[in-house]
Amino acid sequence: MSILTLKNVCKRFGETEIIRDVSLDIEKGERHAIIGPNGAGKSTLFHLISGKYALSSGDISFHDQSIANKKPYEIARLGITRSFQVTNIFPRMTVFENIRCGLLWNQKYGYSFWHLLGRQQDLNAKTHALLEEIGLGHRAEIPAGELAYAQQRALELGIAIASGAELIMLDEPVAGMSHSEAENAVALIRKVTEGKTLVMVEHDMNIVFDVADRISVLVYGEIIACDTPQAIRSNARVQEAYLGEVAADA
Amino acid sequence: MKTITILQAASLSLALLLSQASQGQEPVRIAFMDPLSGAFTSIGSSGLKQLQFAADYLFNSQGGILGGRPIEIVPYDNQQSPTETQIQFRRIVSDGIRIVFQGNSSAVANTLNSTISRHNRRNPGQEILQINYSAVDPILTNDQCSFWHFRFDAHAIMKLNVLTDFIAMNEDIKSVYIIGQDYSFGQVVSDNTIRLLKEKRPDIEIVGNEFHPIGQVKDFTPYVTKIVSSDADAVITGNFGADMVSLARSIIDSGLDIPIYTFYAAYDGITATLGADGKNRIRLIHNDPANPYPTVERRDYIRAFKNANPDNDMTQFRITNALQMLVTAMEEAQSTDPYDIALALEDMRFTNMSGEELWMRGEDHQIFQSLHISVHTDENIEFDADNSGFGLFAEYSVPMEDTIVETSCRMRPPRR
Amino acid sequence: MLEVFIFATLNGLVTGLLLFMLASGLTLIFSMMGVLNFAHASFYMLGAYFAYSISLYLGFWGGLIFAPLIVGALGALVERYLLRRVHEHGHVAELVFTFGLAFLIEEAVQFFWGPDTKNYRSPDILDFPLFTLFGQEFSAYRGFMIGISVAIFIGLYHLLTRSRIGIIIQAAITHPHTVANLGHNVPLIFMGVFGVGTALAGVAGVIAGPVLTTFPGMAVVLGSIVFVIVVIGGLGSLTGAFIASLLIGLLQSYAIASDLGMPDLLNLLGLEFGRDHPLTDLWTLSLPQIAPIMPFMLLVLVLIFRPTGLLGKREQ
Amino acid sequence: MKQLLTKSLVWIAYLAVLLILPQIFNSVLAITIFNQMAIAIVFALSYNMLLGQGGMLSFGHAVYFGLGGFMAVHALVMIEFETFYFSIIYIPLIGGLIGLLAAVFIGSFSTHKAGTVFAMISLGIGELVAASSLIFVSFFGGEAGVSADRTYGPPFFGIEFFQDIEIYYLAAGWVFIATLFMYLFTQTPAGRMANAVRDNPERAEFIGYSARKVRFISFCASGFFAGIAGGLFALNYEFITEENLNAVTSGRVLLMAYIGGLGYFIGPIVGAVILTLMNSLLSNYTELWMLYLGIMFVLTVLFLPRGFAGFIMMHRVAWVQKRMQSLVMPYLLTGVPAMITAVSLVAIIEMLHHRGEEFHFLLVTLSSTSVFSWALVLAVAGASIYAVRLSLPRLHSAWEDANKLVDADEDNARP
Repeated sequence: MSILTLKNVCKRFGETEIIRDVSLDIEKGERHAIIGPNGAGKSTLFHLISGKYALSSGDISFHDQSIANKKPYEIARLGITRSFQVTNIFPRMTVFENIRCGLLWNQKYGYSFWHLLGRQQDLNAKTHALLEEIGLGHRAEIPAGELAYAQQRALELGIAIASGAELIMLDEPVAGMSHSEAENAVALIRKVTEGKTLVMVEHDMNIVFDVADRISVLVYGEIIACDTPQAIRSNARVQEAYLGEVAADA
Repeated sequence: MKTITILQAASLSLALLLSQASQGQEPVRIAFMDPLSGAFTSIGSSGLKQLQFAADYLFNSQGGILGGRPIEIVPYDNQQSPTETQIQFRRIVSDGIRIVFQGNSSAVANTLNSTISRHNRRNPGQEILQINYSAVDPILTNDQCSFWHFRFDAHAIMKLNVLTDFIAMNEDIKSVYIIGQDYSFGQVVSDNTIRLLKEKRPDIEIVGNEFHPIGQVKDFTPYVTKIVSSDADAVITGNFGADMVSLARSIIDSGLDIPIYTFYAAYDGITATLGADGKNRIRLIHNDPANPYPTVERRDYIRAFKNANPDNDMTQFRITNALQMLVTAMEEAQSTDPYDIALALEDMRFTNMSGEELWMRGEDHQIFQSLHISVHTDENIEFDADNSGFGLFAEYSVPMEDTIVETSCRMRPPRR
Repeated sequence: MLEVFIFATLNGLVTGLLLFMLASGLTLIFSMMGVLNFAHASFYMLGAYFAYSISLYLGFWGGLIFAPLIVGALGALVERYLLRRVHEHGHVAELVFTFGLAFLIEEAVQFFWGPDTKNYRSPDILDFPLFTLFGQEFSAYRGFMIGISVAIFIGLYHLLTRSRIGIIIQAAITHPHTVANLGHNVPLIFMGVFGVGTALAGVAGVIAGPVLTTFPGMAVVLGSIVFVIVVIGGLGSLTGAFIASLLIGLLQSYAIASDLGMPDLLNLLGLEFGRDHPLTDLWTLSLPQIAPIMPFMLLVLVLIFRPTGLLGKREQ
Repeated sequence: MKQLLTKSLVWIAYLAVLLILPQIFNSVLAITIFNQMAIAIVFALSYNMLLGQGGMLSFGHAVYFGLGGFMAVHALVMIEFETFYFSIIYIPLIGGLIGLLAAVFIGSFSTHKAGTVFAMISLGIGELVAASSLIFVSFFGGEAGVSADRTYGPPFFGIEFFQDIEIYYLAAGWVFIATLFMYLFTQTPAGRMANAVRDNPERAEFIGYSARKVRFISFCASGFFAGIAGGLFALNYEFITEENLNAVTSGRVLLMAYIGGLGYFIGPIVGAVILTLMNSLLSNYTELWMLYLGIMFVLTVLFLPRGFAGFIMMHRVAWVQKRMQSLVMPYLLTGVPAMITAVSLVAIIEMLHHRGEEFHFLLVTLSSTSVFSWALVLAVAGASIYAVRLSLPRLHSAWEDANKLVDADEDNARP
């Protein structure tokens, strides 16, 4: 059964139509990758799902409940979490605090100003566990802004999964990483998204074909194909529309 | 003077740090509390210079008072703020000073008045005496009067009484326009002008009664437009400072040629700024002779002050009056205790340098002396203001007896 | 009544245009660097004071020429050596810095020129009534003020639309980031714009000084109002600033001219309240009384209902 | 556990200082200054909740202080006329509630955005309230304000609060409680999310928090504590005027928080103490103290963007690495001449100010007319500046060394 459904989603900025009538089903538990040339509208699609942008038309439903034009925090509370193309953390707070903030809502703390965080053994234990999981345990007390790039990406992933969401959306999680860093990142992603649903935008084809169960190809705001990696590889339209281009680059 | 300021300050704060208020010293110490920094500095420091000069010229150089004790003036800067006044007052207390000179802003005077009566009630034996040389809010010697407060300036209603008489005499004036700052003094001026004019010249029409926010008006022309279109024959305003200057300026610029009756349109830069434009248009009501000054003694005194402070004028002679009467009271009581001084000051009759008699009414501690209306001009000006060549020439004077008004004061002198 | 209306309009025009001279500079600076310059009105004050000191030797016209240049130079230096330092600490730091600068300039003015009002006069050549209406004079100097302001507005408009630098600035206003990538020396442009902006404030000071009296408080009186205008007009919109300036100028002028107040309103509603009513102050409120706070009411309303301002596109 | 112990020790020390101070300095003036400090500390801390913790720059914070104060004074009056009758020790609470009320109302529409929009709204509101306070005389008492007498309430364990010292201990108690609670607030989810929203509102929304609600909560809390400060003011001075809710007061609290150091909890306390001392002591040495204050403020913004507290915190790394001692000497070598430079510059300003008049400055008598004075001052200034230039590089390198290594293993940097 599908966890996230996009029906004829359109997004216009003034005249220009960025997303044209996109319909897509994300199956529960699958790892779904969205690929496509720059400016195809991949990030826009993410922004639409996570509620940063409002839909121009169409509908998005999560667990068969429409989340179209809901506020980002409402959507996040429903169990959709995301990372960003450019690192997006809380730079002046410590790594530990970053993760703990990620945990707060789904640990039912809400806007409480009567709980003392220091006293929440359980919460802090969870935080430390998660820190270890993303390999930042020894950096807990450093201001997040001072971390190395790869570590910041890891931290962001950590914040994203901290919310315990079922649907995790990662926007180019390994962009700008060295090969080895990227490998670790992928390993990490596999580990932390175990038993969850993953939607990722990525340029590195090896990673995409390695990680994804299904791939959607987005070109000029339209999904021209959505299938298993093998099928996508052999898909003629994708070939000329996209992979060809990549091959040319390489 | 500055030398004293800074030495004092240094020693005082030293005293503070050693937490030992310096008490029981030889000199008779008098606190002067007024704005000595910020926008109103010039008025405050000019007052300080006059008090300092009076003390040195009249007493210290003559061997002091009470058998050789010098008078020492200790300045306190209240930035013309009621809050800061509270702080400075406590500083005065902790310095063991018992007499405070204060003049500027009725708001400050009222705060000080209530603070002092509170303090004196709670600390018997350490009372403080308030010498108010300039704050003209009537309530200080009426509903809010206090045994510990003495006023050496005529209050607003007394002045308005004379001013309205003067206007009433002028047959050409058929209508007046009242404009003032939107606060207590402005209100007092407006209310009483209307009341008094109704009594004295019912035929005079009040064509305008305008309040504008204090110190917030960029441009008075819009107000002047209303004045013009109301065909007023005269304008009355209680404005002071920049609001006074801007208002007068706008009236003059609009080509409107009618008399402007004011309280504070002279000295401290205002006379210079008005210059020739204001000539024979602007009139002041004040409680002390202007040019021509009556006595030789008085003239010499002003000259001596001018020599000592070329950049300042003897703007508030009442400061000198106050100090002289204070000292007389001390000598009479042979004491510097506020209680004895207060008793001695009550109903004191004192002839000052200008050869006129001053009366401190015991009932409400309000001074009475001749009141004058002077014009801003450069003719027959022996002593000008702001070294501008322009100054005040007295046109109309009222003897002390005719300035007396009733008071609602019910004073309860403290038991001793 | 008619004459009151006409003169109210003229006065509103004078104030409005004067405000625009400040607002235009402030808007330029904000559009370019995203800095709301709290000290802008202080530069206006400096303009008046420099002009006063110069006029003592070279007369009014000397002041009109040199004072703005000095102020502009000062502004440029402030941008180059101080503001740029703070820039890296973010906008809050910048705002706070200009706030402190305003504070400092006021104190400095009192230090150098003293706290008294200065006798800064308009030139004798313009010391005649331009025209007399219903027995009320409209001084030539005020006409001159209108003239200068309009001239500056037109000049600025041409500079921005015609000249090359103008085009760059325009671009910077709409796309602040791209301009740098186009290989323009952005720091220099910043310095220039800040200089010009403050110089404009200087001009305003020079021509306003004689009418609005030159005293240390003159910056405070105008400062926040100019802020309000820029925000109401829409951050980064010159036209918006222009409209807002005139709007506020006229609004205040009409409010003062009118004698309307709560009593009239109550009479209209047929209500009656005694002087001793606890809310008596409210019932006796009059339009002239609240004229000076109108801009702030407007500000709050605009910000609540249209945070981008009248013509603004960008939000902070 | 150990951490908790050290923390509670800090608090006990804080309380001890509050209680012992008036025993050491017991002159009337000293007590007055301490009372000012007490009020300033609470006020500045509440401001830091906005700007430091929540990233909301407000130019109208005095509104909540003032309204709280006015209501507190009116409450005192009601006690005097026995409209209702309770010990005045609860007065600050009334101020706080009023501050909270105002904050709830204003916050409901002003916390949509942070940044310039918020700053401008706060400015507008501030001006509005200040102006209205002069118009609505019956409540605000015009420019003379309203006053009351605190001694009519029922005595509290026999204390009738005749003397300021009694008020000081009352204030000290409130300061301690307020400080404690404001600190604890930073340790709660709401407090932490305030930091998160300050750093990155967008991200905060994607982890399930409405940035606006988070701001709103901090805003209300801050209003509440500002009101408490206002209540303390009312108790101490037994009166309050329009100037306590106008832009000047708002500006002053901004100065305190900023000079002390935003973002650090202790910062505003430092700032409050410094500014109160400057205000009440410096103003007696010279009429120019406001000028010096302005200069100091601008310099702080330029060179210590994180304030005094931030300057101290800068040494965390060096401290952790036990390299402080290597900094002492260079600091002295640069600091002392720098001080001398500052002093001589002050002397020059004063000389210009006292046109011609003689005045005592520290140990010497100066006058702008005497060549000797100028020669002396300029010589001292020149020499000291030269000394600073000479010693600066050494300080710089020493600083580098002290903070090196840190990249090698950040783990040391953990306090």
